[in-house]
Amino acid sequence: MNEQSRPESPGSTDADVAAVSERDVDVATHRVVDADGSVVDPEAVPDLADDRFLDLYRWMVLQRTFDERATKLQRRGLLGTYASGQGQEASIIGSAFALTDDDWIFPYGREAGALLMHGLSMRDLLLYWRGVEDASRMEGANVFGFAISIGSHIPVATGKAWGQKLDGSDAVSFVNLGDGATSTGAFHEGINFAGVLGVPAVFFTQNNQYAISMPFEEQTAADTVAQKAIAYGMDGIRVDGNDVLAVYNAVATARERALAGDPVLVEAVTYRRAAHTTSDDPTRYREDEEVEEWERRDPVERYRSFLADRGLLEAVDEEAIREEVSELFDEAVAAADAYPERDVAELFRYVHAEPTPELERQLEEFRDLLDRRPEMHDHIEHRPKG
Amino acid sequence: MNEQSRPESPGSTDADVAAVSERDVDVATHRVVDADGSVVDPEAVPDLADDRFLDLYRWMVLQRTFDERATKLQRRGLLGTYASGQGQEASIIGSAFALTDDDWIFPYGREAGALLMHGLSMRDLLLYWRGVEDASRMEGANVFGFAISIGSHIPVATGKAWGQKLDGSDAVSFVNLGDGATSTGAFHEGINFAGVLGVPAVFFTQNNQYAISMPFEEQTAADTVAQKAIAYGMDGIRVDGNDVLAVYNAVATARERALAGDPVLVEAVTYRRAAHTTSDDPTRYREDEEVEEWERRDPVERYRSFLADRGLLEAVDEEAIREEVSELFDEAVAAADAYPERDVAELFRYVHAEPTPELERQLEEFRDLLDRRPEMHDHIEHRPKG
Amino acid sequence: MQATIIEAINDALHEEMASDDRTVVFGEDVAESGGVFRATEGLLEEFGEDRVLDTPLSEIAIVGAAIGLAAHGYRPVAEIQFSGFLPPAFDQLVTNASRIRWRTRGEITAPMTVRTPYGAGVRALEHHSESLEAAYGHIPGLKVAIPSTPADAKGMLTSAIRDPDPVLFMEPKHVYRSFREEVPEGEHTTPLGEAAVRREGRDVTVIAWGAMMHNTLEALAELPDVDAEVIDLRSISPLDRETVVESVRKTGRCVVVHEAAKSGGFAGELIATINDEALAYLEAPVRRVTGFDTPVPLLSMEDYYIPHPPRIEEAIAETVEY
Amino acid sequence: MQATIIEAINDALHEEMASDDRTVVFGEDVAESGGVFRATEGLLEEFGEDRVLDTPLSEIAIVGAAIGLAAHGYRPVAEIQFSGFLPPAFDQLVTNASRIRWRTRGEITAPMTVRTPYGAGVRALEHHSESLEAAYGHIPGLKVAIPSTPADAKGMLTSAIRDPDPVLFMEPKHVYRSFREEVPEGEHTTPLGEAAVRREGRDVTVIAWGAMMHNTLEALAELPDVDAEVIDLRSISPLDRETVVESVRKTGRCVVVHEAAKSGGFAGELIATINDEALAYLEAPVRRVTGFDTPVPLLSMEDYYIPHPPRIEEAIAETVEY
Ligand SMILES: Cc1ncc(C[n+]2csc(CCOP(=O)(O)OP(=O)(O)O)c2C)c(N)n1
Ligand SMILES: Cc1ncc(C[n+]2csc(CCOP(=O)(O)OP(=O)(O)O)c2C)c(N)n1
Ligand SMILES: [Mg+2]
Ligand SMILES: [Mg+2]
Repeated sequence: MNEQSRPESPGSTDADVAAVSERDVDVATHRVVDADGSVVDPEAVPDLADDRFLDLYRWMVLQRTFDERATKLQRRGLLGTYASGQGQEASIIGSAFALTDDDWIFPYGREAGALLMHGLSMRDLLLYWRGVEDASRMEGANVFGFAISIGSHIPVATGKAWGQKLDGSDAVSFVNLGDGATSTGAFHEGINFAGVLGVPAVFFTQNNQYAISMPFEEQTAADTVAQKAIAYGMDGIRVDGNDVLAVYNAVATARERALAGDPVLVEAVTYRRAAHTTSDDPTRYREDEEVEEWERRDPVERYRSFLADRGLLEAVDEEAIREEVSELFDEAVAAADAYPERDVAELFRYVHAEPTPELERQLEEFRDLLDRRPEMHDHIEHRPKG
Repeated sequence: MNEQSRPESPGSTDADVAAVSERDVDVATHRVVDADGSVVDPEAVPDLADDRFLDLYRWMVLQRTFDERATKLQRRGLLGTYASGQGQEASIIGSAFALTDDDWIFPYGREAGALLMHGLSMRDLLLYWRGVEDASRMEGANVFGFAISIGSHIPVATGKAWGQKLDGSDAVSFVNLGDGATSTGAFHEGINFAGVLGVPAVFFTQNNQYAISMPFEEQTAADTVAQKAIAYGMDGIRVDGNDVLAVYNAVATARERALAGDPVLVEAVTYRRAAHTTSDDPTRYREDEEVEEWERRDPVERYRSFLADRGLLEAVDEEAIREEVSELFDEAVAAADAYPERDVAELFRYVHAEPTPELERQLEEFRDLLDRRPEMHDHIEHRPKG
Repeated sequence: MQATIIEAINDALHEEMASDDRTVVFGEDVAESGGVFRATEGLLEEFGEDRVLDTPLSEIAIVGAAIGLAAHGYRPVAEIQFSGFLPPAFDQLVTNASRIRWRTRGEITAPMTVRTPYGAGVRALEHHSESLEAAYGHIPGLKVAIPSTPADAKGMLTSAIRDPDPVLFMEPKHVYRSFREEVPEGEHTTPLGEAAVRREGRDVTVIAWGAMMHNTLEALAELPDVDAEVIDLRSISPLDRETVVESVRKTGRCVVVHEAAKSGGFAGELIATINDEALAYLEAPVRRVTGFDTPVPLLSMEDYYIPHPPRIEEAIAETVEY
Repeated sequence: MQATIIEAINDALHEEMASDDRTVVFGEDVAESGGVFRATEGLLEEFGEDRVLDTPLSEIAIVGAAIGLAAHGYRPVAEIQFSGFLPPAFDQLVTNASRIRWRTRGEITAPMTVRTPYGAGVRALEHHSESLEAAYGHIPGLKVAIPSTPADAKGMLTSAIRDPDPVLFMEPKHVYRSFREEVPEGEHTTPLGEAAVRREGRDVTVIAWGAMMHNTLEALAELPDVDAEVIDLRSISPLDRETVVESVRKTGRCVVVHEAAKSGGFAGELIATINDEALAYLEAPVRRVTGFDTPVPLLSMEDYYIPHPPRIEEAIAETVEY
């Protein structure tokens, strides 16, 4: 029976076996304001008060200015590695603008402005990038610690959203992630489970076209991130991530659906104009022309055009905003500088609710060593404070 | 600036933000022979010689008989836990029939007939379920060891297919997996990477409606497995998994595309009629009616109708096939029983290519103990052979 | 009441779900079918589908979601069906569960429990028999608890669920049903991080945990002349060094028994602890009786791998006579 | 030639790719950009995109595909960008890589290498500084190698790539560029599983690996009167017990230095080995100088965590004087 078992040549068929593929889906990209600054669809302009339109602008400028200043600070050795959101301001700000303070944000690094909008202090943001654990308390803001391990926060956010659902709360879990994160197992398992549970979660992918040096085209054979929602029986929304009003619409829509029990995967198509982080040299893997191309699609400029169209630009005192942000930044640096020196006990205190005898012993011995051997301090590059 | 930052009420929008979702895709189910046994589409009947049509039938009967006999053997304590493919014969056999001996099969448990067709001996298959490592050599067949850790084989198969591509070989890696496996991170990462690499891999999901007690509807919010292909920019083929000719067509098609550099995700829609394994009691979680409903869709019966239609049924000596298989099974049991007793050295010999001194020491000490303390054998329930 | 380990676990889950409605139980096959070992039997019926859930086949999501749910104020008790399927979720343990309190300086915490049956001896398939407690016990911030008796199974699981931090609760499935003993009814907690002296003695200290506790007691039954002190470690992390050290200082001899592979196994940490604080008291090398440095064999040779009583007996006898 | 560790690694990769065209290098950012630490610089240009590939952000797939590719006859050298991102792939190591030979009785094997930079001290973000060698070293069937010098980095990496079994190659990134030394040109192999005695001595044995090797030598520079024997362990698995035991039998004293957390760290296995075979020779407890039982702090407090020379010095001095 094992012999003569099957056709000698490989199976072949003339049958017309239908397949489903991305060619069958039309993934539209939501847009309100065109790249040239003109409104594509007046109906789609969100119904916001003029002040709010102006706030949006201020936040975008703040994001940009913060990134610039932080990058400079890093170059002067006054900050650790820094990850800029340059080019992604519309995605970062437009999304956060559609949330409420009660929502929980799961950040992964580039969303300074979103976190500040959510209530985090600028000082704490700087402290984070100075490597001070205290900052991850995210004091005063419903923000989880940064997910430095890419994708690892996604299932955690699903759990958080599950809690929100069990509570009957009207808040969502809002997850920031990059295009690279979409290739992780954690993404898949976390989002699939969210879909099954029907929890109020919005998975917001900033597709900035790169994961360090890996272009999106090689990250996956899929054309878009949004279409991945189909794998989870979810809605996928694709939005022009350089169009702040479109991002706002997309996230507002997603948030509402999520609250109704339908989590959503949003893809904001944008571009990381800066280096991956301050330790990266993007000239190794991408062409200047590409960067310039995207500079022409600048989200801040585009939104200025909208404001101009709307007759709101005269209300903007650009100079004043930048000055205000710069002052805030200076104050934040000063506050970070003034942050109390961290005590070594902190390393041991937060491992468990109660330190174990072993942890207490380790601390005691180490304190003793620090006392007895002042030369230890030669090895401790002194940055235990902000 | 942190004050008065965003709208007091959550973002809301009247914009019509388009979403993409499973509602946009029409996932057709390929079918050749209807549930009542009539040919749906004569064009789609594979162009096989009559003998091959009969072979197909024999293999299905073999799969069923093997499962029955193995389950009985297990009940008599002569096999370990056993996982039957009952109800899935069309999926298991139809898929394997479309492969060549040069293709590599990555099995996960239920596909006895496929492995026998691929060249594995029945004795070895029994030895495997008796917990004899030797069986995982899969002697004489291009078969990887069973992936007992669900989903864990998928990225490995991607690597194997990558090798096949680098070699320019005309063989594929054919991966058997269940619907439950589609929720694993390994599935996602392995298939996404396969899509990026463009390797000759076919990911064949037997959606038998359950992962132990978990019905497919709760495994994912997606309606089908096939649509998950869209997430990877791949083709997804959905096929009636109880229609052996349709499965053959689907896999033949997928195999061809895979060889051309487009890996495919296939979903065979079928049903696990037996318990999950011999240790499971399915009455705890599913209704008899459902099982009966699927009995009426029996793949073997359906194929018999096709053969009858085709005038081939008279050539089938049902009795003779069953007897032949039973004889083969008896011989296999006898061969397994006669399998040489395993030596304890085997535990140590295959950890690395060369045993380390530590492993040699452990073996020596243990041998010594076995010699000196015959009562050790009271603790060794003697099954070191087949 | 008289209960087996599995019954005691089931009882603890019932008690905790009844006493604290923040307790949520989930995992593969835990709801409808009551768990492949029936640990969660009856919970769905009693507490409803909001609090008892079957999950997709997604270990990353199970552990990850437990972290988020715990951070939100619930008391998740997640089941990983067999400890061999915990490795896919290793990252969630290392990267999030164990350090969320630390990362956020106590602002966000993860009071969660991950239950998982572990160990060999049940004639299961590949990957169903492993013991990787040493790897998990090395993750700072993650507690790893292993009961060996029904009363402890109930008490320690209750404590794990109430613990303000993540606890990996490894259940010796080989002895799930092998014996019954008296288990306190109603609320019953057993502090985590404390070893139990199962038997006092002066000749030698024998340390074991999980199913090996029973193999050890069996071995000692063959050595009536040996006055052994038997420590059931119960907690891999935090480690109760004091009980270990005190005992070895008294007996001067020690044998450690575990079923995990020898090299890099947890016996190493125990021996290091003894070396630190009781070296001068040692009258013989500490002996290890462990699994081999091999994978756990499939069922036909599984019994070769497990440290059965005669192996333990020999090691104890040799240590005493050293 | 004179080379740093990172240059030596790069050189080994160039050599092996040139000498065996089955060698394939892949991982995140290894091709176009040459690796975040530049370990793979120039490979794409020299060997082309079939053999040098950037992968998606998928650690499971990177390690999993390496297994399949190796099983097919290639010699994959996969990079995990930082060892803190290896835990997502832990399951592939435990479940497949380490036991594919064993499972199939030698029929299918996985001659693959997973390279990953590990350890603290480079002021990186969270999860970029961990040392989990003890967890990986406990997996039967997986070799774990850690070089500490440029010559060894080249020799051991070459051996790892040629090894018929899977090797986890952990690179001490803190000393990637801290010094140059003579590295043999062309083919150069260093056997895996053998420790190196860096310095002979009679007073005390000091065992370290990776970056801690250098902290140890610095510490000893402050102790001119101590005649220390210094062992660079180089291999966590297999463990060269002989070299360790022989040395401790000679010196009677020992200090183990590693930067991973203390509890459950690999020092335990070394102390257990010494206990097994050199207990009677010990004149003092073996001291451990290790990271604390905490996560590795972010950059502002990272230096508190690392076992810096004064801590090592103290331990050595105390052990010698004990
Ligand atoms: C699990 C994991 N693997 C690798 C890395 C190293 N790494 C840091 S950021 C990054 C790329 C992330 O890309 P993406 O998700 O697109 O976010 P982006 O940086 O583009 O905003 C990589 C590979 C990591 N942090 N985590
Ligand atoms: C990673 C992993 N998790 C859990 C299990 C336990 N388990 C064994 S089979 C199974 C269900 C598998 O379902 P599916 O993939 O649909 O295959 P089927 O058994 O239905 O053929 C589960 C949960 C496992 N083997 N591996
Ligand atoms: Mg990106
Ligand atoms: Mg199934």
